[in-house]
Amino acid sequence: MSGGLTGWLRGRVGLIAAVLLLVVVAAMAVAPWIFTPLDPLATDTSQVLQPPAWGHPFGTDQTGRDVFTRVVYGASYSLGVGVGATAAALVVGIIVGTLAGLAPRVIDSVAMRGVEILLAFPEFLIALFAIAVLGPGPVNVATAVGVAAVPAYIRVARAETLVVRRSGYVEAARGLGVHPLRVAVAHIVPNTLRPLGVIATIGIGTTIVAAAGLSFLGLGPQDPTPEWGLLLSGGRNLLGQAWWVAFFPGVLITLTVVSATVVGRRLRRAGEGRA
Amino acid sequence: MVLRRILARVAGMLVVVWGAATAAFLVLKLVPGDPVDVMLGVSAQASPELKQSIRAELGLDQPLVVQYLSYLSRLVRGDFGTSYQLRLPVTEVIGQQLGYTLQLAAASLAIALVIALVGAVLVHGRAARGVFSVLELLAISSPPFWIGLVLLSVFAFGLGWFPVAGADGIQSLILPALTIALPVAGILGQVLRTGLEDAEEQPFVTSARARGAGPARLVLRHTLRHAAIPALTLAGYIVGSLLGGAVVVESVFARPGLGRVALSAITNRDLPVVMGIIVFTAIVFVLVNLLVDLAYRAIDPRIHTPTTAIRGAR
Amino acid sequence: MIENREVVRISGLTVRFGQTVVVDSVSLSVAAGECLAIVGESGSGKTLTARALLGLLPDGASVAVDELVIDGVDARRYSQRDWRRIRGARVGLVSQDALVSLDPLRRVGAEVAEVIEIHGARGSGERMPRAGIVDTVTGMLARVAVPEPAERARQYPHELSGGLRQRALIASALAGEPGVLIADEPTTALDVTVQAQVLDLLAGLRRDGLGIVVISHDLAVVSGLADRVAVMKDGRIVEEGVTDEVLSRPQHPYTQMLLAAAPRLGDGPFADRVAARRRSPSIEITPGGLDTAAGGLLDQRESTPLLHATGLGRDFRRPDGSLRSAVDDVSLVVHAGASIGVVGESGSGKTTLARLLLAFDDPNRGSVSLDGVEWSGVPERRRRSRRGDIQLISQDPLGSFDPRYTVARIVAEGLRGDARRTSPGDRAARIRQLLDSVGLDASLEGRRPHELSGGQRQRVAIARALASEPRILVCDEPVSALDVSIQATIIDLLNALRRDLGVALVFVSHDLAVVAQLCDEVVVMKDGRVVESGATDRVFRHPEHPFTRALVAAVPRMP
Amino acid sequence: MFSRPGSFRIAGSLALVVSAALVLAGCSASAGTGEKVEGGTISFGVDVDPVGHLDVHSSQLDINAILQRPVFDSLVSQKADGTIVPWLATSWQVSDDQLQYTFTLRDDVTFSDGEKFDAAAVKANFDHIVDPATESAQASSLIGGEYYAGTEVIDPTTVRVSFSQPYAPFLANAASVQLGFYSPKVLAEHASELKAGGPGISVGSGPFILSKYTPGSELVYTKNPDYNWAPEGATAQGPATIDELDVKILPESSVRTSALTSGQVDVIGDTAPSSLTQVGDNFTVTSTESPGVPYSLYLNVTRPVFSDVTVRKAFAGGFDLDAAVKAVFNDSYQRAYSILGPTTPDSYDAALEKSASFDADAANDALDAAGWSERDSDGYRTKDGKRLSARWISYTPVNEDNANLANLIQDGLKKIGFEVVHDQLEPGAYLDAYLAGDYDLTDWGFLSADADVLRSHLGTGGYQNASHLSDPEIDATLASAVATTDGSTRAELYTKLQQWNAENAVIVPLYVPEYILASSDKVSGIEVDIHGWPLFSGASLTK
Repeated sequence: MSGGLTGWLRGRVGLIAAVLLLVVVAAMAVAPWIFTPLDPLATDTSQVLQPPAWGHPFGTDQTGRDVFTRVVYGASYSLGVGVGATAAALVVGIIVGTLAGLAPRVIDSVAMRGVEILLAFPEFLIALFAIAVLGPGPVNVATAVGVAAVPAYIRVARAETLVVRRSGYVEAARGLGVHPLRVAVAHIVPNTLRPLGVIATIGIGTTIVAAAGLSFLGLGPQDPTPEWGLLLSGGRNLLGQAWWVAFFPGVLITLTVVSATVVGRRLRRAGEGRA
Repeated sequence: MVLRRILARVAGMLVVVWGAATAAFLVLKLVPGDPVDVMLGVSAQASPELKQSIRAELGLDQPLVVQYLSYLSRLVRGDFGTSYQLRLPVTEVIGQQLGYTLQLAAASLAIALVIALVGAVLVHGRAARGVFSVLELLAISSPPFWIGLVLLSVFAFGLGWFPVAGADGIQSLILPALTIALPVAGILGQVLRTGLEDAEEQPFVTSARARGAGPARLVLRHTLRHAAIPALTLAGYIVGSLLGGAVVVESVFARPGLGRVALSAITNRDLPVVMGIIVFTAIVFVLVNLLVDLAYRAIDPRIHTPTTAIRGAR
Repeated sequence: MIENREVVRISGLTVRFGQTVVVDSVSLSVAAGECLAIVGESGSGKTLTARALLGLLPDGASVAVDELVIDGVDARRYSQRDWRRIRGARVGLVSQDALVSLDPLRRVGAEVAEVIEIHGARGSGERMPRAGIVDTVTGMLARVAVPEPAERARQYPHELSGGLRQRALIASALAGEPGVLIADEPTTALDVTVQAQVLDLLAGLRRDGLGIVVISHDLAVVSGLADRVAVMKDGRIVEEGVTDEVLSRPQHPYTQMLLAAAPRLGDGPFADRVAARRRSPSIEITPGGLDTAAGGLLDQRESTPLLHATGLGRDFRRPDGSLRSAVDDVSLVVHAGASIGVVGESGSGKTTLARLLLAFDDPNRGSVSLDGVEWSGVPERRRRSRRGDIQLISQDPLGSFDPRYTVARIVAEGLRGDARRTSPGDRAARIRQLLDSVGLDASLEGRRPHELSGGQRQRVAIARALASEPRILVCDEPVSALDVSIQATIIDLLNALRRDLGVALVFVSHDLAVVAQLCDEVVVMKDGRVVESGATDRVFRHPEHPFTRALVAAVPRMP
Repeated sequence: MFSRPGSFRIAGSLALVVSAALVLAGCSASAGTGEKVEGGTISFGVDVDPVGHLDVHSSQLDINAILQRPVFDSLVSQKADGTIVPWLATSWQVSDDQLQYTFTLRDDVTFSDGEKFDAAAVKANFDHIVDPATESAQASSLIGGEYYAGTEVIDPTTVRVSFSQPYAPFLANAASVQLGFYSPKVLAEHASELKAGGPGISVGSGPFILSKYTPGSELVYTKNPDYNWAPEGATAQGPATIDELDVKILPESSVRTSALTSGQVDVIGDTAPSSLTQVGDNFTVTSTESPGVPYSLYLNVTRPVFSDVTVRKAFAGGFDLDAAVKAVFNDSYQRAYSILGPTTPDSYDAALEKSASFDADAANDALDAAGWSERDSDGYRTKDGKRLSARWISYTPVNEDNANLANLIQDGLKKIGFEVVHDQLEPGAYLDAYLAGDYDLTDWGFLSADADVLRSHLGTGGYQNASHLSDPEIDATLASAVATTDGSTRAELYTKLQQWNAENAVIVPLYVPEYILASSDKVSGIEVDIHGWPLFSGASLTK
């Protein structure tokens, strides 16, 4: 069922490319100066809207800033939001989900009703509503996309907890007289973590897209912050005369998300193979 | 028994809507800033007395509990309040714009289904499937606004095949619908294909093949129905994508619709509209879930409530 | 046999996956009205051989064949399109589990009708009018003895009982009036009584002139049906001949081993059978020694029973809200060192009873005491320290292992008390000792569960159970997922444990033969109640309850 | 009203203050070569939907003024040469003390709902403007703010408006759409729905009738077939030529431009300078420099950083504004030298042009001299260990062009060691900071057809006095300017003010926004007013 390009993408080469790209993006986020000697905020009125060339591989924008440099520096923001919000959502999700999964049925069903209500809303709308409450801004965008992701993690954490809790090995441990707390620590949590980790890996991509979407709509950081969604939004009115301003940030977002997805799916398959 | 189940179901739906309405109320009470200031558009000339009278008129000077109860009682009567920004009843605001978004959502869904089905059912051969699944991955991973901009600049700005904006007829619907449809089609296609592939592994397919069934019959009479079950679980996600996508796409393509209303309500802190949209979304969700459940039942005769142990076991 | 026309003739069939040969130069033939059984353990290539007769080999398989004649047509150079013309019309397939082999989302009638829709009436290729199809389907279901066929046709597979489902599946395979029927483990998923009925049905079809190829892992099952038997191992037919000949005078060592390993009900003294088992000459088991006079298990001895269940009842709520008693008024006494079999068909409450005994579940009525101390209905924390005394061996050992754990860690979890608190070195030694005692090599310590074979997994599960030095092992179908030869070794192991360690066994199984081999006493359950109990020999030789009688009668016997 | 050119004109802002929309008739925008056609539909793409702000009496949105002009008529109209001509008023008299204006009205005017236009209608409308419940900022200041004393009906065709102090801009302001007239029936029956607007509510006596409104999407106007009361001397008398005017809301500038070039719309407003290159030869582009205060930075003189005039001047000359404006606007907008736009009537001081230029050395020297001579590790200047830093507040959304300009200014000043921290705040947060004076500079442009706009920007306590300037001499000059109707006297007084600012660098003008209207060759006869806003009553399609 997998052949040709998929085989390539699903196979080793694709995986290595994806990991490599993530590593590069992570490096951009941590140490952008390795990639470019320029200042992402430095303007140059003599270099306005220059097409991609040697000195400016991604061209320049309306104030003569180097798009490549801005994309590189943007990685720290986008990846920061992606990883930070996902991690926070994951932690909250695991705690609430696991507790709900282990709690008596009454508490569980009350908690799940609440989560169900939250799940009634598309993640992007929750993020939007969170912005409505918090107001726009870079930190608030991270919070908003994090909040939006939480219900899904709770649900998965709970479902996984229930699966593991009803699994043969938890029953076996119980049958051996292992203390419930030890069962939770030794079996339940570790075994729910793996699927959650996989989902979170893919979730980083989703979060990056959601945060970029909010920025795109003008609800995130403001210019001159080099955030990818904002860079894209800044280029939308220049599509006719300077396609590169919007094009490269868009490509970077897509590639990053594709990579996260490829890696996540790979992890999932690895997990399935073992179970 | 059946009646009791239906009643329980309806009650469950109402609980979700009520919960969403309550959450919306509470959360939006946390919004910083005086709603009256927001409402007046920070006009400097509004005297404190005027603000006070507006506050009284809106019942904002009442205790929270009273406000909540009157909010609920108005909701029950279908009164969602009046938009600060548009100065219209929220129901009217939503009603006016609903059509556009429904059109967009329906078109998106149709396009997504067609692409996904074509991709899952008709695309055969390793190479073709490979290309298709890479495209799906790209579609899933690309931010919708990026897809929209690319489509816009290629097909509207560049080739001039479609209008660049607005909501005039079917022509102006295609690009926005496609923008929302592509990621949805990506996910749906993957799930359908995986579902088909899983179903193909099932023993009943061997039985059917042993009866001499050809590929078309296998898909149409057997595996597609099985693949539809996991695809149905995506319904919530898809509806979410349609609504969330509408926010972005209506902005990119300058289309009217609920997404635009939601965005402008949020940027302008138009709280009654925000609350209205929250409650509306909850209702949509509840209805979609109901439809999905009915669809499950229609597709899968095995569905029944699982046996539950009565007290004594834990 | 009515006629001698050959309906299947195949020679030199070789199937490869890449470089691996999975079916090696297989030749066989079946005449109309004849039944050929292909018998072998998993991986022997028997199923692939059967599928080759339908052109239904999986992707990636390459086939070479010298001769391939199906119901009179030469199918050697057949494309998939050609195959589709004869599948259903000239050759039909019945597979193992009708619950999944019939499309669960379609009505039974639609499944039977499919063949007619594809091939027309009687495989003629003529389109049949709708009403005609309905009639034909009803007639077909009636032919395989489905009661109320018209109503059944409108039901979904899950709404039918296992036996009816299997009949419907057979009907769907026969609707195109093929000359050959391939039956791949047609009764494996069924209870014995139902199995017997289905075997009867197949025998009837054979008498009507159908050529049948039946695939099975179980010699006993096919012994009554097949005219000839072909024994397969590693892709080759190692022995083929008239059924009686093969069973009574097996030539090939593998066939001999299979025959020896297969548990049998009521043939020869227990010890003789065991001694005949060549694979485990070192194990000796002394049967009896316990007074198990007819009348029962209940409090025959003075000493405090190890496990004592009285008047157990456990209810579940049906979807419509009504109550169903999965276990009702069951009493059971297990003395130290005893071995008690619990037999019954699916849904009889065996597993629920096992869970109640293990206190994984609390009864709605009645109580269980362990070693004279209350065991059911007490808070879990009071049970925890005593749990090591009673351990479960389940049908699915893989599911009972944390997938992240190594074998050593899995076994270590079973250690309790002092054994747990010793030095890492001592603990490692103890684990090795435990592995050794279940016949596992110490080199497996570092493996993870999915890297083990089925037999190895069950041994690890037993080692873990032994780690807590239990006094009772509750075994829930511990061998039913295993091949016969492996099955035999596990049974030997359990026997040895009981003998050497004095561990009592409660052995839950649907397989009377296995129980007969292992248990001194037996309890027969039906619909949650005990219908008969007593010494194994007595119950199986002279069953008193009609149900027990039916059960024993249905067990397939080799001639 | 604040005005920020580019893709966004401001929605929801904090303005009151005087502003006059003089209608400068006769600026012909389009001259198609083809033959005129009777009837047909012209579609007009605009950037903002005035949703919720459709009431001419309370709205502060430029876009609403543009979109309601076809529906609402005013007492008078102002011609290009500044003279006021009769419209709904046939004649008027001003009392000697300049406190009373008496208008004689036409008696053949009806509103599109059939109501008659008379003195009572004028009073009802003016009363509505000053009614606190109307929450009017713009119109109530145009009518004179606290100077306005009241309106009385003398007889059905005579009405008198009174003031407590002389208020020179009134006659010109009376020409604005904000002082236009609703049908009295609407004011009586639908007062609470005016802001929502729409057919049957936004009812005036103009050449067009609002017949359909879809918020966020479009406004459709059909011609008023009975219209026969155009302003005196207007080229188009009688009913409009076209049957329908179809306004499309297209927020993105690139989308508007493409909609025009692809033929989806015939005319677009507020065209982005950056997209002009995409508009080909087959289109007519009319740019009109906006009168009023150019887009400027307001330096808060009460704050330590900018209390020193040397620092202010170093700031103003410390970045290359010419290059920045050129980079961002591609020569479409001109750099501003004065605090009044060149097209503001009776006021602009052209002598200031080219007077200021970028001189980094001079700015550096001046800052050294002012004591900001040390540098910190980031390269910024310090004095007594304190960094030379200014907080710039803007309210969101900031349009892209202005954001780019801000980046260039920030980056330019960084090079002379002057840190500018740009905080972009939500309107609410902005208002808090603004009212608290917690900022060193802020920015806006202010569209106004009367130089009296400076009163609020420079006068003590003025609402737009973001610089917190308080100078008795300035206040006195502003007061005499508002009290005189003599053009040359006013020009003299306003020149003095412009020169004073050039010396003191309290307001740093950046560029003169323009309203850019682009239309296809299919249409002709679109006139523009003093703001560059289109008037469609004489427009027609050509073959």
